[in-house]
Order: sequence, then C-alpha cells, then structure tokens
Amino acid sequence: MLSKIPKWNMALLIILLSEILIFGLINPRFWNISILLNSFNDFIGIAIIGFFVTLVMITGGIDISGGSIIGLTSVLVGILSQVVGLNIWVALVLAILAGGLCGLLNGVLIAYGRVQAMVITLGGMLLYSGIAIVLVGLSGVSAYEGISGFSQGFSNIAYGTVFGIPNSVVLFVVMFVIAYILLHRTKYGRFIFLTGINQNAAEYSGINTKKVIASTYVLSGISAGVAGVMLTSYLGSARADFGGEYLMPILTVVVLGGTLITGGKGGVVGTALASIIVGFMQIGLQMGGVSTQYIGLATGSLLIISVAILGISPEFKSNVRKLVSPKKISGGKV
Amino acid sequence: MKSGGKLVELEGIHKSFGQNKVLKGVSLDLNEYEVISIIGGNGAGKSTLMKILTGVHKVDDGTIKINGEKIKSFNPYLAHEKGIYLVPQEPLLFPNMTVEQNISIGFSSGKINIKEETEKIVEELGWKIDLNRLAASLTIAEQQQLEIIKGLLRNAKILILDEPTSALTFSETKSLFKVIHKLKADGVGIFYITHRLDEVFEISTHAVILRDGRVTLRGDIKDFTKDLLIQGLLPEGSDNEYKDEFEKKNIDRSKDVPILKVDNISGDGFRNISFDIFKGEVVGIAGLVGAGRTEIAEAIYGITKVHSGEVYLNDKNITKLGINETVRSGLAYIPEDRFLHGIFPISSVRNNITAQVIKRGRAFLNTKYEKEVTSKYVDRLRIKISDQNQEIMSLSGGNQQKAVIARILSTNPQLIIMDEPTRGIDATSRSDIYSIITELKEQGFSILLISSDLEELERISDRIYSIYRGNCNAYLGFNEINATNLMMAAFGTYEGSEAYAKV
Amino acid sequence: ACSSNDGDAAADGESGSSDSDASDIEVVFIPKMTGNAFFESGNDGAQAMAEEIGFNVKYDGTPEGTVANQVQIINSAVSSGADAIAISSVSSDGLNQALQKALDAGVEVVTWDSDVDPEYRSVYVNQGTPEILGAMLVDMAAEQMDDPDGEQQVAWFYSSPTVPDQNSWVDYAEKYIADKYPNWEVVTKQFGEGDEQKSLQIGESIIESYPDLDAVIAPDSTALPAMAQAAENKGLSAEDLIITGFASPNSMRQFIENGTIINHGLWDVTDQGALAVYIAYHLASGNEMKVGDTLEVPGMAEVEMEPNSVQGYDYEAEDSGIIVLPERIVFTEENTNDYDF
Amino acid sequence: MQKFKNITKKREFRTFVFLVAIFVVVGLVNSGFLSLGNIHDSLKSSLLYIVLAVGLTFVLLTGNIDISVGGILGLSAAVSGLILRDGGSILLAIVVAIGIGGLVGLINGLGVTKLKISSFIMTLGMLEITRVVQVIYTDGQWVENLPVAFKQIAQINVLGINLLSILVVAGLILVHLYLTKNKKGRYFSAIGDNKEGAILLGIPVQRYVTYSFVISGVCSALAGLIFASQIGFISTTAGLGIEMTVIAAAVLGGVSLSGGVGSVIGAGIGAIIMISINSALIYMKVPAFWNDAISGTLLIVIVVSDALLARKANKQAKKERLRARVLHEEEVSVEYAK
Ligand SMILES: Nc1ncnc2c1ncn2[C@@H]1O[C@H](COP(=O)(O)OP(=O)(O)OP(=O)(O)O)[C@@H](O)[C@H]1O
Ligand SMILES: Nc1ncnc2c1ncn2[C@@H]1O[C@H](COP(=O)(O)OP(=O)(O)OP(=O)(O)O)[C@@H](O)[C@H]1O
Ligand SMILES: [Mg+2]
Ligand SMILES: [Mg+2]
Repeated sequence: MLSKIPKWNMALLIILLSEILIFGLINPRFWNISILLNSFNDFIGIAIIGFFVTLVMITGGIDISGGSIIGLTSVLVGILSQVVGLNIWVALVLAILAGGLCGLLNGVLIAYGRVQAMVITLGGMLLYSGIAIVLVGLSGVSAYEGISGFSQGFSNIAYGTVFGIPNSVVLFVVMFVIAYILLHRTKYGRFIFLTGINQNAAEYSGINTKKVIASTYVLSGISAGVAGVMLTSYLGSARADFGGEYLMPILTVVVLGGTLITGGKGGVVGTALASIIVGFMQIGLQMGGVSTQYIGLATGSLLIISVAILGISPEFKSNVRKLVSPKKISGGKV
Repeated sequence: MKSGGKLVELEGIHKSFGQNKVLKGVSLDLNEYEVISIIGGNGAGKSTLMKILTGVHKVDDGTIKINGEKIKSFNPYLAHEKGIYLVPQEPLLFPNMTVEQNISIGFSSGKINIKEETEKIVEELGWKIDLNRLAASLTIAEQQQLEIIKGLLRNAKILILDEPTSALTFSETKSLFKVIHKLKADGVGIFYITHRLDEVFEISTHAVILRDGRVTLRGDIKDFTKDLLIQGLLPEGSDNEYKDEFEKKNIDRSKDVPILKVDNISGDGFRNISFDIFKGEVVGIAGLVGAGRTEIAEAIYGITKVHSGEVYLNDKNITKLGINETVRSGLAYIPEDRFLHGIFPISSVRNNITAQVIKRGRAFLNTKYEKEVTSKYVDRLRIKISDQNQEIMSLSGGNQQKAVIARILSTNPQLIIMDEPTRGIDATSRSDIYSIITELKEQGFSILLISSDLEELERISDRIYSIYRGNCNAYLGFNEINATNLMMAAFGTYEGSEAYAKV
Repeated sequence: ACSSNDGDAAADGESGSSDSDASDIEVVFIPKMTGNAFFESGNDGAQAMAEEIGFNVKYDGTPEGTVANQVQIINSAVSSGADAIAISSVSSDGLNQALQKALDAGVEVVTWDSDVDPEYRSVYVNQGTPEILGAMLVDMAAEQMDDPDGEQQVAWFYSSPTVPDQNSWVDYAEKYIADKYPNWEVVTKQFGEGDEQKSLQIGESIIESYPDLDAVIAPDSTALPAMAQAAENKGLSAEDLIITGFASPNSMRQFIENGTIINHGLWDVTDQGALAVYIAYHLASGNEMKVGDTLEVPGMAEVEMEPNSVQGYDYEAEDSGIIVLPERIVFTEENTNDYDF
Repeated sequence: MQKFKNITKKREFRTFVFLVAIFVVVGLVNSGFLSLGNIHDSLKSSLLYIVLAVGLTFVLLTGNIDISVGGILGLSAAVSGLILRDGGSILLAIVVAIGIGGLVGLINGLGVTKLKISSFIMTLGMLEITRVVQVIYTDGQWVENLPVAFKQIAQINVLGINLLSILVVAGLILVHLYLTKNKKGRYFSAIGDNKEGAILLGIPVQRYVTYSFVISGVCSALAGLIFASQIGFISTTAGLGIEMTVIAAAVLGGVSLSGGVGSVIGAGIGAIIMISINSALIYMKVPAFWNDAISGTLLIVIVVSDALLARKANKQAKKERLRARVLHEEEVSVEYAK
C-alpha cells in the first residue's frame, strides 16, 4: 500500500482539486482566493510540524510532542519578552532553540536509549506542556490570562504579507522547501530513508543512524518552535495550552500524505497536500454550513476511503480483468 | 528403488508478478520415495514454484494436484493439512519466541511430545541447539538449522527444502543428508533446491533444471553429470562457455607490509587471534558453524568491541574505531545475514546499491551518478532486475545478495571482509563474483573470506586460517589447502605448518 | 412582545442584501467546547430562541475548546458570510485579532459566559461578574457549615490552571475568603482536565489525602459531579464533607436527592444562550444598542445594557456594554426539579 | 528458587518493581498511599484502563495498533447509557455495548485485512467517525442520571474487595493463560513477530488480525460500561485522548509497538502505573501545576531505565553464550590431549 508515492501524490492532488470545486459550488465565497490564502494561518502549525514529523516517521519513529512544544515556545516568547524584558526577536530565536532542545531530548533518548518513540514523545508531550505551565506558575503571570501586549512588528509575523501573499503562505512554502530539499535532495535525506527501512543495514553501511534519528527529532522540535512563534503572533497572546489539540491532526496529515507509519517510505509533498486538503476541508465544510464538531466524520471517512481505494486497486483491477476475460491470460506453453 | 504413488502433479503453472512473467507453464510431478533436485539460476523461479505449492502465492493459471486430488483454491493452511511443508530459503522464524516455541507453534497434532521428538532429531543430526534460547539471538546458520529441524519434525508427506545448506558447512550438511535419506526411505517425497551442484548427486533421485520460468531438462539423476547440469543452467543461446576456473598464484608476500594486521585480539566469542593480510590476496577463514568467525569479522569492522589486542589497517590502528571510521579508512564488510544486516527491503535496487557510495559524495544527491553506478554493477554482476527502481524485496534471494555485493564493490574498499558472500548465489553468478575477486586482487585489493562452502574456500583462498571454538587452531599455506586438510582443521585436528593456539 | 422583529432595514456592511426578513440572518453561536453539558444547554436555549423568532443559529465548536480552534471557527464564520457571532471565549485576549477582522467585515460580535477584551465586542451577556460568582461559590459552602467563621479546610477542584473563567472566579473567591473567612485554609487546588475518570480518581484521592477536609468547591461541570460521585463511593454524605460548585442541575440532581450534597449553583444557561443569540440577531438586523438602553426580549424579562465598568474594565464606549443576567440559581432539594438543563 | 529467578527475568516483573517503587516512594512521603484502602482505590481507578490495555495488547501483539479505543468507549457507553437511562435492562445495555464494540472492531479488522489499510490510518479514521456518531446519537447531550442499580455494580464488594476488580483481574489472568499457553492464543504474537513466517505455517493471519480488532473493540465497550457504572454520567467527550494513555500503559508494561512481544499482565500493571501517578501527586501534596511535568518525567525515566536494564541483560546473556563457546586456556590442553 502507498508504495507508489508519486501516484499517491497525484491522488491527493485530485482530491484537493475536487474539494475546491465542490466546496466552491456549495458556497461560492470559497473560491475567494484571499479567503483560501488567509486560511493557511489556521493550519500552518499543523503543516510545518507535519513536514518534519514526516522525516521522523520515515526513520521509523513518531513524534507526538510537537503540539506541546508549541505551548512551551509560546510561553517562552511571552515570558522572555514581557517578563524578562528581552528584545522580542531575541526571545523568539531563543524560544525556537528551546523547541530544538526539546526535540534533542526526545531524539537522544530514542536514538541512543533505543526506547520506543511513541512513549518517549508522549512523556515529552506531558513534560513540555508541564514545563510551560510551571514556567507560567513560577514567573508570576497568570496562566489563564495569557501573556499579551506584543509589538506590531511581532504580530506582523502572522499578519504581514509579501507581495500581497500572506506570510503564513510564505512560511508554509519556505518550510516545505527546506523539508523537501533535506529529505529528497540530500544525502542526509537518503540516510533518513535507509535508516527507516533497516537500521541495522544502515549501521553496517557506515551510516551513523543514531545521529540521523536524533537529528530528525531536533528538526521536528525546531519546527514546532517555529509553529509556536507563528501561533503566538497570530493569536497575539502567549499561552501554555496552545497547540494541545494538534496531536491527531499532525499525525493525520502525515499518514494521509502517504508516509508509512512503520517508516522507510513517504515524502513531504504528500504531507503538504494532505495538510491543505484537511485545512480546506475544515473551512469548506464550515462554510457549507456543517458544524465543526461533525467534520471528524468527513476527515475520518476521507482517510479510510482514499487509502482503501488505493489499497485495493491492484487486486481490484486484476479481478476486473479476470471477469472481463475469464480464461487464458497470455504466455505460451512450453 | 521403490516407486510409490503420486504426491504432487503440477501442470502448466503460470505466475507473474506485475509485468514480470516468472513461471511460464511449469509441469512437474513428485512421487513417494523421490528426492527431486531443482536447480536453476538466481531468479529462475524455483522459490516461487515452491511457494505456489505451499499456497503462499496464488497461481495465475495451471493445475495443482495433491495425492491425485485437484486443488482449486490453495492456501498455506490447506497445504499443511495435505502434509506439505516448506523449509524456506530465508529463515522465517519468530524472533521473539524461544527455539522451543518456534518449533511447537502451528503444530497440527498436539499428541506427540514435541520436546522429546526435537531432542531425538537433534541428536540424530548431531547439532547443538538450546531450546530455551530466543530465536533473535540465533546466527543465520543456526536459524537455518532450526528451520530444518522444524521441517523434519512435521512428519510431512511432501517436504520442500529451499537451499537448506546455504549457510551450513560440510559436517552439518552431511548429517542432514543422512536424515533426508531416511525420510526418503520412509516414502516421503522431497523437493530439494540447491546451488551446490555436488549435493545434487549425493542426495537426489531426479534432477530438474528450471530456466527462465520453464523446465528445460529433467530426468533420473543417473543420466546427469555435473557438466550437463552446468550446460543446462547457462543462459539460452549464450555462446560464452562457462569458465569454471579461478586462477591463483603462490606469491611470497612475506616481505610486503600487510594491509591488515590483526594482532592477538580477544573479544566475546574468540580469543588470541592474530593474522595478516597482504595486498592483493584472498585470505580464507575456515571453521564450523558457531566457531566464532563472524564475531572476529564484526570486531574488526567495529561493530563489536575488541577486549584486548590491536587491529591495524595500513599501519593505522583501527581497533577502537566505530563502523563509520573503519569504513572511511577503507574497510568494507559483506554481512552474512542479508536480511537483517544487508538489504534495505522496501527500497529500490538503486538505492540499495548506492547506499554506501553516496556517503563519499557531497551533501546533495546526484541521481545521474547513482544511475550510472547502478547500471554498471547490474551489468557486471548480471543482477536480474526489470528496472532500477524495482523494490529489492521482489528480487530472488541470489539477486539480492548480488546487490549487496555491488554496494560494497562500488565503494572501492582496500579490504573487503566477505562473510558467506555467495550464500544463495547460483553457479554461473558465483563464477562472476569469483572473476570480480580476481580482478580486485589484480588491482591490489585484498579480501578476507569467511565461508562455509569448503569448495569455495579451497578454490579461491591464497591462505587459510582455521577457527575452532573461538581460537585460531590451524594455518594452511598455499600448498596445504585441500579439502581433507580443511575438514580436519575445522574439526580441530589439523596441525599445519604454523602452530596456533598451543597455549 | 416581538418588538424588534420589525426593526428597519439598515444595511449592515457584510450582509448587504439582508432586509428585515429574519430568516436571512445567521448567528454563529460558539461555545468554549462542544460535548459539555453546560454549553449544550446554552445551545438549546439559543436554538429555541432562533426557532421562535425565525433566524438561523449555527452551533459551532470543537470538543477541545482551544484558542486556535475558536479563531479558526470565527474566521470561517466571517468567510462564509455570517451576520453575527455569539461566543463564549476560551481566552481573554487570544481572539482579539480574529474578532477585529470580523468587526471589519461588518459581523456583529456578542460574547456570553466568558468575555473578551471589550473593544472587540458590542455586548457581553454576563452570568455575573467574577466577584459575584466567586462570592457565591464561597457562600454556598459557608452556609452549610456549623461554624463558618471557625477554622475550615477547603479545597478547590476544577478543570485546569489555564481556563480563564474558572480561574478568575477562584481568584476572586480566594480574596473573598481572605476577607470574610480569614480562618479558612485552602489546602489544595486540583485539576481534573475535564476528564471524568481522572476527576473521579482525583476526587477520591482528595478525600483520602486530606482527612480533615471540610469542603470541596468545584466550579466545573465535570469536576463537581465526579467529586460527588467520589464522596458517594467513599460513603460520605453532606454531613461529612461539604461539596458544592457549579454544574447543571440535571447532572447533580441524584446527588442532592441521595444526600451527598446539599446545594450547588449555576445560572440559567438556557436563558443566557437564548439572550446572547437574540442580542446578536437584534444587532445584526441593523439595530443599535447603547449603554443604558433597555430591550424587551421575547419570553424573558426586560434587560438593560450596563457600562463595561461593572466588570471592572477601563474601556468605555457608547456601543459597548454588559448585560448581566438577572439571577443566579442555587439548586437545592426544594427547587432542583424545577429545572431541566 | 529457580522458578523465582525465572520470574525476575520476565519483563512484567520489572514493571511490577517500578509500580512497587512508586508506591513505596510516595508512601514514604505520605503513608496513606500505602494503605490497603488506597491500593484498592488505585486498582479500581485503573480498571477501565486495564481492560482497554488488554484489548489493545491483542492488536499490538499482531503488529497493528488501535487508536479508536477511546471512540468506541465513548460511543458504546453513550448508547448503553441511554438505554439504561430510559429504563432498559442492564443486560440489554451490556449486550448492546458489546455489540457496538464488536462491530466497530470488526470494521477496523476488515479494513485492515481486506482493504489493506494500515491499522493506524484505519483506526484513526474510525476514532473520528465514532466520536461524531456519538455526538449525533446523543444529540450532543450528556447522558446523565443513570439508574442507581447500574451505578451500584461498580461499588459491590465481595469479601471487602471490589467485585469488578476481581472480575477484571480474573479475566486478565485467563487471557494471559490463553495468550501464552493456548496453541491458538500464541498465534497473535506469532503474527506480529513474523507475519511471513506465520503465513507459511498456515496460521490464518487475516482471521486472527480481525479477531484482535474485534477483541479490542469489545474490551473498549466493556471499559465503556465500567466507565458508565463508575462515573455515573457520560459526556460526549468521554474517553477523549485516552488512546495515548493506554498505549503508554501497554508499552510501559513491555508490549512492543512493533508486535510480537508483550503480555496482558504487563499491560495491566502499566495501566496501574499510569493511573496511580495521578493520585500519587495528590498524596505528595505537590502543587497541581507540577502534575504534567512530573508525570512526563516519570514516564520517561521509567521507560528509559527499563530499556537500559533490558539491553544490559541482553548483552550479558550474549556475552555469556559466546564465552561458553570459546575454548579457553585450561580446556585447550585437554582438547589437544585427546
Ligand atoms: N513477491 C514478489 N514480488 C515480485 N516479484 C517477485 C516476488 N517474488 C519473486 N519475484 C520475482 O520472481 C522471480 C523468481 O524469483 P524466485 O525467488 O522464485 O527465484 P529463485 O529461483 O528462487 O532464485 P534464487 O536462486 O536466487 O533463490 C524473480 O525475478 C523475482 O524478482
Ligand atoms: N544474542 C545475540 N543477539 C544478537 N545477535 C547475536 C547474538 N549472538 C550472536 N549474534 C550474532 O551472530 C553472529 C555471529 O554468528 P556465529 O556465532 O555463528 O559466528 P560464526 O561462528 O562466525 O558463525 P559462522 O562460523 O557460521 O560464520 C554475529 O552477527 C553476532 O552479532
Ligand atoms: Mg529462491
Ligand atoms: Mg558466521
């Protein structure tokens, strides 16, 4: 299943296009390009973490701590800039680095401790959001009010535009290109695949698989940090509980994008398409009058049906062929 | 010879995987009291045919009759009911179960005492096997032994052995043959697949040559000679004669500086090992399964720790280096367990072959270069593929092995440690590999060859060290290398020109 | 009583084509989270009101109730051309930019239950200020005590340290305690994360690890029933441990009836929901509301728009104010059967 | 003695030691934590997680995963809760719940085996679908005021021990025996250990994979009933996010996510650890805003130290085995004398 990734990307593209077509027919406002572009803000966090969780998943791991790293970096941006009084841009860089540090902890424990990634990052998920709450608790700002009062420059991160294109779209593209090049164009990316397919064989081939594995978690942590900064700017406030609900959506876009949960196969193009599909589906259905709490039915069905259709197609096709020409295939006797 | 009832009748079997037509109308019968050797090149379709006979693969076309009864829809469960058992080419054990659990699982008749039966058969074979060990900790040879034991225990009416001896040495093979002869006498029908042509004459009643998805030759074993078999195996219409020769010269290298100098190393599974390898020679390592040869190789390569002693590559101390650094220093290793340590199963042939060359390159990949390297080695090793992007898992076992060898060769290492390099490789390809080894020697590369195939060791090694229970017990110089000496050495009873391990 | 149904057709920016026909008006009614009895009851009220008047209410929320989700919902409400939003916000400031965009697009913004920065909405339908509610929580516990002025150990138990409203009530309540009942000691503050099983377990652990505890105050619709269940499991009645807080009467009735608790409070969230969407509809129909205005609401008493200062805000504007629900209810054995939400 | 030694080598034993360690450490701070009452409570609180973990273990053993447990729990609890609230019999409610669990499990299983959808995707999709179905079925309302008789079930004590706990523990042991001693029970781990090998041996792989999902679904439904009985009301978000806790519990107890390894006993102990952490922090009187940070750290410390211990033991075993093969100095002379 999903073995022909380019084919799967094609399928995703078709899903995306038909989605745009159908939702537009239901509510023509959906075709408003600025609504579509601005909607990137609402799933950018899921997408950019998804890009790098794709790398993690290809090594055969999983990272579910991204959502809580968002909360932690958001709080850090807030505390460093508002409470400690650092320059906002310095605070922002430090917060992203902290995200990388969280990823490093995950990565080192998983790669060098050889512990199952799911549990380590689950522990990480609790730990990082816990740290965020503790930081807020210790710094004296009230956890429930959030930290706000950011400068206009900071809020431009999310609300600015480049040549009329919203920054969120630009960031989406930039992070995508980085992930794409890393994964599909460099030696490092190849090592990620090889490690995910057979860590032993990669090790015997002289690839430092532990470093490769650990580094993907660092990248994933950094991307979560970037998402945290983006979200803080977008929402104009820093809170510990930001990102908490991203856990399943991130995994959804990665697996819907065609990356094998067992590692070794996949790609960021699929993740990018899938995140747009899921993001647009959300808006499209909402604009079509569907209440958000029912959208899970659509995403769930989409997930199962699309993968099922691709999965059965070879068998299905051969069955159809057999039905059409019941007896002989070709090939002569000896 | 007794002749018995018909067990298996295959007729007009067709099978393709996608575009790849693997079996093009194979017809084959097996009777009681028969051992049919199936031989054929890598990728000829032998394993596929046998998997069809066990219901693992569905036939596209053709009929299967078991005990005269036509089978419509076949599956492994049904195959077991019919008394068919396959000992697979690649061991398919349950790594997280103990040896005993591996033997007992899926046993259909609960009546017999499995433990007792196992002990009986193990004794008969003379193999050592600890029932409480976890299968994950078995070496490939031990896994193969376990698979064979499983097969022998099943009381199968139709037993299929797919290259059972590829990782076994002569002594294990011999005891296996004894058991096979007994089974045959009991009326069991046996399909036996091998690339070791000598075995064919030792064990079978009939031989079948499968080439390119068709049976090209079949008959009573008495009608065959080894040359006839080889002729039958050669690609159709190929005019190039099969060169079954390997040239080696006795050169006095004692004055040269060794490429690899192993100086009295000890580690887990071996102790006090010393030897040298010089430029342009093949040094063999002989020994029985479990003697500790692989452990020595892995310690040199940097996978496991050397407790004491030193290893020098070109005078550089590489004892404490990790795999990364040893690779960079010019060492390469072909591991014995292809599936666990060799291939990247769900990756393309190209990515498998270039996995190590790209390490030398820059940060960015160069697809053109990768394609070139791949096609060069695919041609040179005659790897049977339909496309460079084909998943390596869909290749036959022998072709997978060749891809692994291609990967190592492509890095141009100074010294290659080959651990069972021709396991599962057919006779013609084997000579391809030997000729590459000759070439490498001429170019000044050196090879450390660990092999369970006595004939191979004898033919291509310039010098041989023998390992017996973790100690180096004998040395065979160029002129001392022959089958008898090798056998004695492996059993720890040979005393060669240089004394070893006399503490 | 349908006085404002015939308000004149002042065009509001976005829903340009809207005339006085009520069925053209869509109000998006946004809870903090879905799947919570409190908000579902609010929605019941909102839907009933919409049905009565004839406008549309779309109930839109997510089970997780996070800032990002609410922003996303606001954004698509605006994109899809809704006329008004009535929202219970999960964050006092996180929605500001999204609401600003809504206002820019001509969408009316009303808040209910939990407010945002007053600049970004017209009316807040308030169940009571934190002072009122904080004091109410404490008083409900105090009135059950034999000696409220004596030394009493109390515990707080609600959903999480990051939700705004519950924390703000508790903050005020603690001030109130320090003021009025200085001998009380707050021994612990626990969070159930809105998870029933965890809340039950924490409830039991609170009972076990604070044997001298006198009262647990649980202003959370999951924590309160779970706490009562915990007490019931431990065989405690209201005599042994005072349990009170905010939750809907339906979820607490059995505990009142079997004597596990004496009282708990809430306001009529059905009314609150109804009022919120009615005001939103009223504004979206082109009417204006100014501080001091009164409004006749169908099926309810007349309400008055008070200045933001009642909630302690600095921001004052003519068209921004607060409507405080007239009453909050303390449910006891006597009256619990009068309510169904 | 030998037997005891064998037990100590088992993975479950280490998990059990961690559990005891947590109780002892917390007990040092607050002796109440070591009281029988609290141990009893901890077991009771863990029941539904134990049941979920048992079901999930079947799926994990076959090398698959089931993310939909929380959704099935919520849906079956809500449907049977409505039956009970509206005066239906308890038996009917139980049957319906199990039916729902079994049905969703069957859909999961068929999706995985017949449509060849990876189990992660299949059950993730089903998780979302069951959640929405629950909202639609209950009209977004909580199911409240369950009959006292039903709630009482969770509180029945036999000889001072909670009846449900006895049933669950007894069931756990039976399932453990089935999985380890029964010929067919071992198929589950065999499939996860080596699918190709299992196919070759004639094990009906697809059927057993499907069974595993059905079992997991039924267990989720049973957990839903325990949930309803213990808690007495069912929100539309009942069991939200529970899958991660259950997965962590199973892994903590030594079940491998890649299949073939693990036991239900271990998973059950893992569940008790995961759940006891919640109350441990209350007993230790740590300010609650530390909870997540501490549980996260604890989880990491346990799995990492366990992995290190396991690795060390493996290395030691390998070393000993290899060493035993080597002919050592004292033996050499003997050998050569022959
Ligand atoms: N599962 C599969 N999918 C696709 N192709 C396959 C598959 N299994 C085998 N093949 C192809 O079928 C052909 C025959 O393979 P098979 O394993 O039967 O060869 P073999 O005769 O056993 O060779 P060897 O001696 O190397 O084991 C090869 O070309 C191989 O690539
Ligand atoms: N407990 C274990 N766990 C994992 N791998 C093991 C274990 N024990 C041995 N091995 C591996 O088995 C291999 C060694 O095999 P073996 O002991 O048969 O070596 P050998 O004596 O050289 O065998 P042969 O003579 O057949 O090559 C190495 O790859 C080693 O790492
Ligand atoms: Mg083969
Ligand atoms: Mg070996």
